[in-house]
Amino acid sequence: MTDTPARLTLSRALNEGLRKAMENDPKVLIMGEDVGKLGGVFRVSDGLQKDFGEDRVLDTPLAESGIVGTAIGLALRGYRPVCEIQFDGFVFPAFDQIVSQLAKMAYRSAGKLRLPVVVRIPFGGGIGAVEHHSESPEALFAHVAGLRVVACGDPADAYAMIQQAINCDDPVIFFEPKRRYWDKTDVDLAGGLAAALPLDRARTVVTGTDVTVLCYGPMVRTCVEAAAAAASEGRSIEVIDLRSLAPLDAETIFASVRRTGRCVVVHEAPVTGGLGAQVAARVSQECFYYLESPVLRVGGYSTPYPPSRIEDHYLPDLDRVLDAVDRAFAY
Amino acid sequence: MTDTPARLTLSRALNEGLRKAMENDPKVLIMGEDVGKLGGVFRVSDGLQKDFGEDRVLDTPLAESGIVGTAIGLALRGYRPVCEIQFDGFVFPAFDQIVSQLAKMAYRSAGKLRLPVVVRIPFGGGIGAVEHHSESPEALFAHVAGLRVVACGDPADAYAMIQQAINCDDPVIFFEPKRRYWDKTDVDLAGGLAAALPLDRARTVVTGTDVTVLCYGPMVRTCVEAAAAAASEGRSIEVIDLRSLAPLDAETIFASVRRTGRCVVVHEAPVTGGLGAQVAARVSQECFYYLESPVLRVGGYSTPYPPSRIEDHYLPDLDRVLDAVDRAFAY
Amino acid sequence: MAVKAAGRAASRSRTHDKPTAKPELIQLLTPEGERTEHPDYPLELTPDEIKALYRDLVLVRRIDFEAIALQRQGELGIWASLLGQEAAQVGSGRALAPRDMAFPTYREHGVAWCRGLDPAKLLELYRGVSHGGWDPKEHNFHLYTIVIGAQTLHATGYAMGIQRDGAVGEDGEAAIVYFGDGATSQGDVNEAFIWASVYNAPVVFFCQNNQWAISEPLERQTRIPLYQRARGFGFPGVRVDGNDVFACLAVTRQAMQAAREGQGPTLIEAFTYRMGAHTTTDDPTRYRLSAELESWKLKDPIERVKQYLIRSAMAQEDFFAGIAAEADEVGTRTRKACLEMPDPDPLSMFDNIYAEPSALLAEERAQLDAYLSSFASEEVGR
Amino acid sequence: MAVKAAGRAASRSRTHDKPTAKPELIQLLTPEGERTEHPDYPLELTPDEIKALYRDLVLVRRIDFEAIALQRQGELGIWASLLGQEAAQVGSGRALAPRDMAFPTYREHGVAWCRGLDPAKLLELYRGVSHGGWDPKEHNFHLYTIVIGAQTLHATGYAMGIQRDGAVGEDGEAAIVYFGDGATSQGDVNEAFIWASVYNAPVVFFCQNNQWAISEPLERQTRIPLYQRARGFGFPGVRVDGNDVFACLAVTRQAMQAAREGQGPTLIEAFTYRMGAHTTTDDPTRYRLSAELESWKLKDPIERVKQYLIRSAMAQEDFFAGIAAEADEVGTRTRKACLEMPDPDPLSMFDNIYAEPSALLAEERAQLDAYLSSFASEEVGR
Ligand SMILES: Cc1ncc(C[n+]2csc(CCOP(=O)(O)OP(=O)(O)O)c2C)c(N)n1
Ligand SMILES: Cc1ncc(C[n+]2csc(CCOP(=O)(O)OP(=O)(O)O)c2C)c(N)n1
Ligand SMILES: [Mg+2]
Ligand SMILES: [Mg+2]
Repeated sequence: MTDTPARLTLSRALNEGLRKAMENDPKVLIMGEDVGKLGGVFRVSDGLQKDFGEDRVLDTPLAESGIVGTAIGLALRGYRPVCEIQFDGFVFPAFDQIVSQLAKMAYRSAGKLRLPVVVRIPFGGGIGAVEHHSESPEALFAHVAGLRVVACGDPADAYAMIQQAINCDDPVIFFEPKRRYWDKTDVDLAGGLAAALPLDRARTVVTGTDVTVLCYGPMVRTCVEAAAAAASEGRSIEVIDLRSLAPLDAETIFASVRRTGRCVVVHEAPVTGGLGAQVAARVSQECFYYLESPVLRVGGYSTPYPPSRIEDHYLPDLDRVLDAVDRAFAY
Repeated sequence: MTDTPARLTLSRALNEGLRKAMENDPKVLIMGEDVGKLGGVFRVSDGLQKDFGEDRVLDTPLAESGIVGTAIGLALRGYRPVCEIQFDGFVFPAFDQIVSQLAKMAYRSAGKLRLPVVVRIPFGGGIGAVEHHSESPEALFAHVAGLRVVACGDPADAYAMIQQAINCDDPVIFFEPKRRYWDKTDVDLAGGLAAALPLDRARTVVTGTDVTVLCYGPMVRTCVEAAAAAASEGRSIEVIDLRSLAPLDAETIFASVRRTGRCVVVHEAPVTGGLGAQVAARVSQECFYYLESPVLRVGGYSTPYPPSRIEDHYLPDLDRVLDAVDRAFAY
Repeated sequence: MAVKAAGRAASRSRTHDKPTAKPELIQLLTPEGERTEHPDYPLELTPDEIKALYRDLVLVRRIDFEAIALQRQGELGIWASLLGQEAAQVGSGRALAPRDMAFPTYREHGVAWCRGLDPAKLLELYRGVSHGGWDPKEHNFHLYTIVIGAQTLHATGYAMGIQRDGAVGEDGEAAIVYFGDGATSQGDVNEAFIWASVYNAPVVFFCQNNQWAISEPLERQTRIPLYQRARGFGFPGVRVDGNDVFACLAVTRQAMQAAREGQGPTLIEAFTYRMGAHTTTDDPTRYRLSAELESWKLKDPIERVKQYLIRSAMAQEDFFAGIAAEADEVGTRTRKACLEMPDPDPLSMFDNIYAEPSALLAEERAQLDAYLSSFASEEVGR
Repeated sequence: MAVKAAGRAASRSRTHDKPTAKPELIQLLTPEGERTEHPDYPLELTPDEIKALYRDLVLVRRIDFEAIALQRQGELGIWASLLGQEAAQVGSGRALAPRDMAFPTYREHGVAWCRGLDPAKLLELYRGVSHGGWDPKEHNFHLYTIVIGAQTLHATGYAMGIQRDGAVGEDGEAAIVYFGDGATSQGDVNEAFIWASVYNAPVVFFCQNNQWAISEPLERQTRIPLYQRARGFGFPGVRVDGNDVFACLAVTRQAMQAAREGQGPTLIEAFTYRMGAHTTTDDPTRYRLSAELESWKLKDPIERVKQYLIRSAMAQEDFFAGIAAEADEVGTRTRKACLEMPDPDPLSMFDNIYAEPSALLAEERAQLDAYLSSFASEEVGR
């Protein structure tokens, strides 16, 4: 099962990561709606039920609270369940189990219990979908102590991060950039995790000197393209993929902003109360004397996700990122 | 039923406000767990079932999603339900109905449907309670477009705000400062709502010149006391009760900070991803040239709510507010 | 301390029938088109009424067919086909009085038709020009709900409103809520059963068991027939042949009337089959056998009515030809309306979020406006 | 189009018994202390075993009594009394094998006792010095769960783990989960019924129907007896006299054995009564009549065992005196342990949130540390 394709889509990279994790540890389970024969609506678990059986890849009844709640019970029995939430907008029925049980069990038990549960959530818009299929709820989880919240931005990271998340003894909310599922990069399936960047570290994907652009998930590619465009205009943008949304890799973020003196945070979620608020608040405080302009936030508007025919106007794109960069320099 | 006591507890003020609203509009209903004969665990609906009957004050089955979900249906039929969530930590089973249905119905219907539903949530700690009874989840709702999120800080406001919330055609998440339920102030039961401050405006409770302290709910009293203490040391703190957490009364906030040049945001919820992040991010951007020190946030630590015997060390108190003010001046 | 579990084991095995077993399947028209009688469900229909039902069935299938084509051609983002479920939807839909309120999922195109909704309205959501598109009050047909099960609580609450309005009685009102077999696993749906039974609310739970929840067969949701779920909550449950429009009409009518008269909720399980893919983006070949599909084709909901009309000489070729022609017209009209749908104004994104104006939204709206015109001017500039 | 709803109306009224009706209430010991037999639940107990059960009942009531006193004296923040539910908890608790796993609510002090937990451990949560206090693995007794119903899914998932471990069979393992009558309305509990039945998981649902959910009587949660809820999901439900420790033991034992052997879940409704307030902060006089309380006093779970022991001459005064004395000892010991409990170190607030260290928490911890010592030094300063 290890023909190692040089280039993989993000969906396939996750699939290979899950497969590797299941091969390495018989306690790893996959559970969710349509994750079996169908392989998930995005094919992330494609072929895994066939190879690992129905006891390890479970097509569950249709209820998210039940999925996460029983995953907690399985974890208490020594398993490492990976739950798939079919779409971002459908994680809310499981919110109580995630916030009051999954996040708090270790604390409640003073460390006697650990819940190594991963909740995978395809998130974000840009795929022309109907309501509830384009949400970006990451900030809601980042506010909850006890959870680790991460987002992968490209296939190579996805392959390593999903395995790291499964190996992590803490509950991990794992966000996958839906509209990037079919993006391809080289993935080293042979190389182990030893070389991989730790799950809680940010990654500088483009080094620059003039302004720091912080992003994650689907916005990473957008910001990298923005950096390229800006470069051609002689402006040097440093792009950092946060990867870990909670906890934040403050060290990497602050170091960059203190160098560049300017900061723009980009995400699809509404700016109001979004993750960018937490990032901006911390950067504004910790880099107060270094900032030549306020931290600017680029994101969705303070509206529900709009009908798909106008979603391109709602979602931050290369132009809106560059527009924010320009505004940062206008101060 | 209108013997008008000069001074009322916050709990009683809410009770009188609910009573007034029910008298004024037969479509107003109260529903929740133990809201009937018991009058709610905090007695906010005391006596209302006796006076308005079981058809208007409903002791519901024990399920929060059911409470909010059926309230939505009642609103679609023309009623104005006021749902009581017994404690902050128990709103999460209803999170899906609130976020994906209550908040989005007006938008989904392009304004053809309105859901005048109020969800009352006693919130915050400081009462020596067990787990899940001291949460401050307001930021989770403030991030959701379509909801109005408010918090009352004293009996007089509570009396007016609950009526305004019920009269509002938008869904309102109404936070009540649990540990202040027994605080008393004068409440003018005779005076109508015309004179009352609009639901979406902040209130300057202490005018000052040196620093702006933003707070809401249980922290209002704490900050007012801090201002008094600071005054005795010759430092002039302006205290603003935000009241409306979404939308924010930016105008009032910015005007104050531009005058004082310093800003501290205070709430019980964890600072990480809390409402203070959104406030700090906006103030930092909009008042960039006026700020002599970064916006500082005082709040709960990035932990789950701790056991009650040490909650006093978790909760912001007068000293921690003053400590932050001192730090603001240290820049 | 000895325990004897044997007797128990026995009683245990008695405790349930397989979920796909067909006990008490109410049927008034066989797949071959033969009219049968059921003591509890007398139904008298005039030839015109039967022809009207046939027309409904054919037209909704045609509208569905057109929508699938539109999606293939890129005019719709996605479509959830009702193919195979026409009888369940038309039978139940025609059992409703105008004053009754219906709460659909995302697949109730046939019910929408019966409620008098312009089919084009249904396309807006799937084309992505709106999240809803119609005024629920106009036809007493609520907006499509996509979050599985959520609408069951809305319908129950609405029914509690009917009670409070004193609109229960001989000519009272009732609500009906549609959901699928998969939805029965959601907490919300079970909570709706609790509320409805505790308050004896005038609501009918209409479950279209089309055997599949995307790729998951019924066995993943229950180990007994779904209509029996109601037993656990103390209200009647009944299984009807979901491909028999007569039976669906009779059973729904009776349940609605019982609800209107104050007899409380009923769960109706319409036993049917999803003949197409879950949606246009789904690939059923990955998870189900075509043999199953073939066996259900023999139970087609439309063909049996046609056979009945022919046998009983209620209709001749010209009638069928006329309906076919009308179907094409409706299809063409629907397609035309779809192609003519304008994209929404980007700035409309900020509308209708709150009843009262919001300073923040006004500000953001102005920002986007300025941003968009900046490009416009650039264009001009060039 | 005529409809006949009459026959239906009739069938409808047949559809349910009142929730408080007592059909098939399994009882092996009458309130008067007479031993009765039940064909499905043979139970042979030696005098020592019966005395041991009596001891359990008396001791857990005494511990509960002590805790209430401690709360009144301000040593506990709150307490949820099990008064009246001793038989349900001891009977079911003693039916468990050490290898079985129990998932309690916040009221299962009697089950905790049976699992061998030091009573003082239970006080930590209510005193506010911890959120849990014991190691669930040590006694296979999970932490108290306060969010109503949430633990039913945990128990079901745990049971699915038992299946995956191949620990089902003759001497297999099973999970038991406790919850109240009010909890049966939560979506989670009904989803647990679905998962347990679909996967045929080895889990026993033990519902203590103490007639009240704080101020809400059973009628607000259901219109039929709760044990019948299981019918809707296809697994057995049984109602047992929750004040009869013998019956609770026999019924739970059989359900657990059935689960261990792979026969799947059972719902047990222990019909009992909450003799005290919901918690020490509750005031039942606001919502229920003392007459109800009086009638239940006649069904006291402990008195009937005492009467049985006396009649059957299995025990004399000295035995009862001995137990009473031991009870006082346990009470005193528990009180002492409570008073000696130190408050947690404020800095412990930052511990055990994540398995791996967190920079942010380390920073905040240092902040609080510095802040606290700043006062300390001030003190010194003065
Ligand atoms: C809460 C929630 N979870 C998941 C989904 C994704 N989803 C859409 S349809 C569907 C299957 C629904 O099956 P069923 O209830 O049988 O209705 P059907 O589509 O067969 O008509 C799923 C899982 C959703 N829409 N809502
Ligand atoms: C989700 C949730 N909602 C509300 C509460 C508040 N609450 C605590 S106990 C209780 C009543 C529980 O009744 P029941 O299930 O019968 O158990 P009992 O207390 O009678 O043993 C309620 C409403 C809670 N703990 N969790
Ligand atoms: Mg289906
Ligand atoms: Mg109870």
